[in-house]
Amino acid sequence: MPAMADETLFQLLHTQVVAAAYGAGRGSGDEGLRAGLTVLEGMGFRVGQGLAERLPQGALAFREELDTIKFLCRDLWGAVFGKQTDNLRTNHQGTYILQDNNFPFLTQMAWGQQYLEEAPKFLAFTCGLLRGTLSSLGIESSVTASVTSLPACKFQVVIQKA
Amino acid sequence: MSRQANRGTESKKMYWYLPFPLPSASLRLMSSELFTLTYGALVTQLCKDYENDEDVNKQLDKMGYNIGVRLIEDFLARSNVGRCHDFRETADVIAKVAFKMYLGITPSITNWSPAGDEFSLILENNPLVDFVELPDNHSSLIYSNLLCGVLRGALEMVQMAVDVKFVQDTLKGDGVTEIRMRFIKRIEDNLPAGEE
Amino acid sequence: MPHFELSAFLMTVHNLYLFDRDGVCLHYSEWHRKKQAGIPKEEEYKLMYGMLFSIRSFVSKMSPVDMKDGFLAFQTSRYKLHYYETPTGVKVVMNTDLGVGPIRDVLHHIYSGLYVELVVKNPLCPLGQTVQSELFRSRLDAYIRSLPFFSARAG
Amino acid sequence: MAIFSVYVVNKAGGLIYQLDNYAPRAEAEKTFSYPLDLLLKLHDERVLVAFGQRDGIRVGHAVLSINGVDVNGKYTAEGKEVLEYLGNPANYPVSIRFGRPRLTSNEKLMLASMFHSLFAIGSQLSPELGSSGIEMLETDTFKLHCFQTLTGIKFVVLADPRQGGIDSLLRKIYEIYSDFALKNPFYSLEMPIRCELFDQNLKLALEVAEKAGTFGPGS
Repeated sequence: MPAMADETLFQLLHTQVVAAAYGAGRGSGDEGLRAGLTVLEGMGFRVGQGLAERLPQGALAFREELDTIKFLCRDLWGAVFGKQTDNLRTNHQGTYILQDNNFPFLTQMAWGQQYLEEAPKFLAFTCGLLRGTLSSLGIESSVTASVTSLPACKFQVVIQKA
Repeated sequence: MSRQANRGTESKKMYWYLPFPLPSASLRLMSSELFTLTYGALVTQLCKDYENDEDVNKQLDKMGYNIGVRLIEDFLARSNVGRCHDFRETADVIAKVAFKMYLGITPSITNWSPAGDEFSLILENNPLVDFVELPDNHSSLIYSNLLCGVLRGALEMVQMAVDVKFVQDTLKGDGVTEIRMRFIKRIEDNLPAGEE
Repeated sequence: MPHFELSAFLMTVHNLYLFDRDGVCLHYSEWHRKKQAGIPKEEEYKLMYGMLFSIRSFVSKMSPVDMKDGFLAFQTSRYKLHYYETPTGVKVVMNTDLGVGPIRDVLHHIYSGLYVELVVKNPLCPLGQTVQSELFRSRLDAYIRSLPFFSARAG
Repeated sequence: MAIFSVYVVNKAGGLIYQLDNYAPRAEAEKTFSYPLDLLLKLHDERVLVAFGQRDGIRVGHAVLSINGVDVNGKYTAEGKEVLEYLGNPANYPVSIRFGRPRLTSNEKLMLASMFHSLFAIGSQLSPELGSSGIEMLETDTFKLHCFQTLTGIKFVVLADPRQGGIDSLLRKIYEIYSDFALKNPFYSLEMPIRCELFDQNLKLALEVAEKAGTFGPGS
C-alpha cells in the first residue's frame, strides 16, 4: 500500500537529510561514513526531543521503562512511519530490540541483499529519533541499528543506568 | 516462560501487549510536526556546515529541487491531473491540489501580472516555520527556501521553467508569507542528439 | 487484401520498454519474442524512441481536432504496440499480440505502482539512468506474468 | 461519422495523391488588450500558441487573422511580422482569430514521407516474424488505416475512431487506383495522380463508406 502523500514528502525530505549529512566536505571513506552517521544521528536526536515535547501529557504517565519502550514501538512508530514495529524483545536488563520487518525507508529499495551496504545511512536518523524521544522522557540510552536483509531491520536500545 | 540460557544480550521472545493506544488525533499531530521538526534540524545543520546564509539558501533550494523532480511523479501518480497548458491552470493545481495534498494547507492565488505570467501564493500559516524564531545573526537566511526548489523542480519536469522566490515571510515580521512565481519559458522536449 | 491472420488470437505480452523524457531507456524486458531487431540493443532503444518521438509529432499535426491523450497504439499484421506517456515525459511501451484491447490502466499501473514506487521513491536510484533495482525488475516481471492476457504457452 | 482525409504514397515515400474530405473548423476569435496573456512562438513559418489556453484557444493553434484580416503565414496582411505587430502596445486592443492550422501541401509531403519511414520501422521492431509495417494507428481523435499493395503503394485513410468499413474502403480505393490511374495510358507510375476520374470515383467511395456508418458504441 503506497504511503500517504505527506509520508512521501517526509521520506523525500529524509533522503535530502541523509544527503546533507554526507555533503559539506565531511571526508570520504570510513571516516566520512562515520562522520555522516554521527551528524544524521544528531539531527534525529533533535527531532526526537521535539516530538516528545509535543506528546499529550497523558502519554507521559509511564513509570515503567518497558511501557516507555512499548510507547516507542506503537505510537512513535505510528506517527513517524504509519505502522507499528513487528516485534519487541528484551533481556529485562535494559536492552531492547525493536524489529521492523518492513521498515518504510527501506521498502522501496530492495527485497534482500541489494543496497545492503548503503542501508545503514537510512537508519541513523531513526536511531537518533528514538534516543532523543527517550531522553526527553528522562531515559538516557544508546541506540544502534542493524540490517541483514532489506527491508527488515533491528534497532537495539541500551538504557544507560544512572 | 523458561529463562533462556544466557546467550549474550540475546533475549527471549516476549509477547507484549499495549497498555492503551494514543488517540489517533495526537498521532496525526505528531506526524505533521515531524516534517516541520525534521526540516528545522536540516536547516540548523546546514547553518553549521556553511558560514553564510547565501550558501544555506542555495543548499536548501538545491535540496528542494531534488525533492521536486521526484515529488511531481508521485503527484501525477496520485492525482489524474493531465498536462498543464496554461499558467492559470497550473496555479490552481499547485494551490488547490498539490499544497493541500502534501502540506495540508491551501494558499490563495493573487497579484496576477497583466500578461498572466506571474502570480503570488499567499500562505496564512507556513507549516515549515511553526515554533521557529530566526536568530538575528541569520537575517538573510530564507528559512523556507526548500519550498522554492520543490516548486521549481516539479514544474521543470512538466516543461515549465519558472522563477520562484519569497517576497514576504512571516518569519521576517511580514503579515503573511508570499511566494512569487514567474513563468520564464516552456521547455521543449527534444530528441536526444544523434537521432534521425 | 490487408494481411489478416484469422488464426485464433494467442493472447500474449511480447516485450516492454520504459523511457524517460530525454529518451533514456530506463528498462527493457521481454517474455515472448521470436524476432530480434537485428541491431544492438542500444540502437534498438534509440530507434524505438526515435519512432515514438516522430509518431508524437506526426499525430499532433495530422489530427483534425485538438487532442487530449494523443497517440494510444498502433498495430501491424502481427503485433500491437500500446503507448502511455505522462506529463513528465515518462513513456511506457508494451508490445502484445493483436487480440489485446486497450490496456491504459495496465500501463498507468506500471508507471504509478511500480516505476514511481520502486524507482522514483528509491533514494538509491538516480533519475535518468537505466534502473538497477532488482526489486523493481522482479515486481514488474511478476505483475506482467499476472496479467490475464499474458500466456506462457505462446513461449 | 467522418472520414477526414486520404493519402496515397508511392514506393519511395513520395506523396502522389491527397484529399481532405472533412476538416472540422476549430476556431475562436477574441479581443485582447495589451499585454497579450498568451505565449506565442514562431514555428514552420507560422505564429502558434506555445502556452496559455482560454475560451477555445488551445496550445498549437495558429494566428489565422488579425482584426478580421487573414494573416499570411507569419506576416500580417500588410506584410509586417505578426509577432512584432502584437508586441507593440499601440496596436491594442486587437481582435485575433486562432484555430488549428491547416496543413500546407509542403507539410503533407513531409508527413507522408514520415509515415513511410514509421511504417518500415514498425516492421523492423516487430517482436513477431513476418510482420507488415504499421496497418492502423490509434489516437483519441482519429484512427489512421494503411493498406500497402504488393507493389509498395500505400493507401492511407484517416477517419473518426468509430468509423467502420475502412478495410473495404481501402480495397475499393485500390480498385479505383488500378482502374483509373494504372490503366490510364497518360499516367506514369509513381508520379502524382492527376486523373479526374480517379478523383471523382474516390470521393464517391468516401461518401458510400461514411453512409455505411459505424460499428461500436455511439452514433
